[in-house]
Amino acid sequence: MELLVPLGRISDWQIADLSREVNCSMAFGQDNLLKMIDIQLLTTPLDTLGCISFVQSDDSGGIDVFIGTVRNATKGKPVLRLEFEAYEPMAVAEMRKIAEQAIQKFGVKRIAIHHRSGILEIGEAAVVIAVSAPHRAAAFDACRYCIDTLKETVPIWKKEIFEDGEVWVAAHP
Amino acid sequence: MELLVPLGRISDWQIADLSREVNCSMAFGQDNLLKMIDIQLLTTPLDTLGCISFVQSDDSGGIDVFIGTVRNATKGKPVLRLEFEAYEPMAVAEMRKIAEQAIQKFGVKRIAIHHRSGILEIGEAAVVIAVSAPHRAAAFDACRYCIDTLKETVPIWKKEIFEDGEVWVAAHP
Amino acid sequence: MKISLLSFGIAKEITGQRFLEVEIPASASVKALRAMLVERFPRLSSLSSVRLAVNGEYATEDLTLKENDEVAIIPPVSGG
Amino acid sequence: MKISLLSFGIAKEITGQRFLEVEIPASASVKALRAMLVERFPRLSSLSSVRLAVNGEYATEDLTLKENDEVAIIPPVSGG
Repeated sequence: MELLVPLGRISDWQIADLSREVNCSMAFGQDNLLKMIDIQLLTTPLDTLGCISFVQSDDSGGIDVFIGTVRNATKGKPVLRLEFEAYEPMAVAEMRKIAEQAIQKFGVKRIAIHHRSGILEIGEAAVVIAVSAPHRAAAFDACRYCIDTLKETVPIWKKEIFEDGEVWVAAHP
Repeated sequence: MELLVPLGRISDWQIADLSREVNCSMAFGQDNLLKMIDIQLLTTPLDTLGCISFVQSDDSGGIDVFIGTVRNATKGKPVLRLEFEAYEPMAVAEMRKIAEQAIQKFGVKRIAIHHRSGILEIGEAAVVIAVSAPHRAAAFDACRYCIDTLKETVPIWKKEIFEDGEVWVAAHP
Repeated sequence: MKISLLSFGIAKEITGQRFLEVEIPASASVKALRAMLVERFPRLSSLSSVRLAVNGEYATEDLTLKENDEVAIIPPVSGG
Repeated sequence: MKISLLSFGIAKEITGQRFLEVEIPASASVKALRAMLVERFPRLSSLSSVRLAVNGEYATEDLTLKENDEVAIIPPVSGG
């Protein structure tokens, strides 16, 4: 088994600049092939109304929107700000998968998922998910599915900055 | 039993102008006593971002927003526009009750419920409900509770205007 | 005694008026008023439901009405 | 053979670099790479979970790696 490969083989670490590769898809924008889905990973403040406008359609009767905002405390300890890091191309691809699954599972019309990266202040929106559907139950279910799944599968990491240190959220048991 | 009261006693119908009484509370605005709740019944387009801003607070981590929009068809039949009629003071009072119940049941922080009255075109928002909570599950549950209950108890009536007539929604079995 | 009667939506089309002043027997119950209304406006029976609100609150059938009460005929609501 | 290794969040702090080029045996599996990584960076074992993604997709343990694959160390995600 390769498990026994000598450690020396993996010791030849080199540093390289990957910023080119991982930053190229910071903003995918509207998908031309699939007008039902708008996925964006942005370093600028999220446009909630833009997400709502994207999903609104005359054959939809209900829109559900989830906005995840930066809270001022975690377990009673004051948080100064958050920092989000993303594996950008994979994060965008995983968000797109979630939107496609939601459309298939719940029969919803359109979905916008916008996520921030970089430094966020208290109260700012980290994520906006908007879903439109002919009837409201599907919109609620799909929106909840999107945020629940996003928090499990999308490669984005949140560091909480406290007065006395920093913690990567959920990293340790 | 009063059931047997002669019909003649109820025949003395008179017409009066009640517009003063029923229109005085068209816009209640922010409640000074209870800063957690904002209920409004409006003849002007609803301000979704205003609802979101009202509920946002630095100790909330999640906001759920439901927007009910006017669909262009009902059971395949094209709808030209909608007309909403409300028993205004009672509608506002019932929406406030729903918000108070939601705060009590789900421990959410703030709730805004804005409802339109009058004539609405296709695509316009008839209702916006925004709910903030420390965690997202409560925000989703409370928002859904609000719209589900609103549709059962709040004295507002919707008339669908078709090419060939008008129908009060849900009036008949 | 005199009460105010408000009609909304389809109920307004059935009674013909949003607002009416009505003379009913003193101490009539909501149930009694409902019976009178249905007899006077038989088309109310065709609705999926008719609730009555007194002074802005949904009323139970056994509530006793008072002079100048504002009673609203609430056909099936359809807001949202 | 050579692969690219990306580290994010707490994993970047453990490996010391966001990007590394790594020489591993030809046809090594994801499982084998994981074992090598844990041995080289024991603190990875302290994390709640470590998933490996190959070329932008979560990989199963039995996947065979190829020359120039981009492997990402995915510690517990915390977006949203």
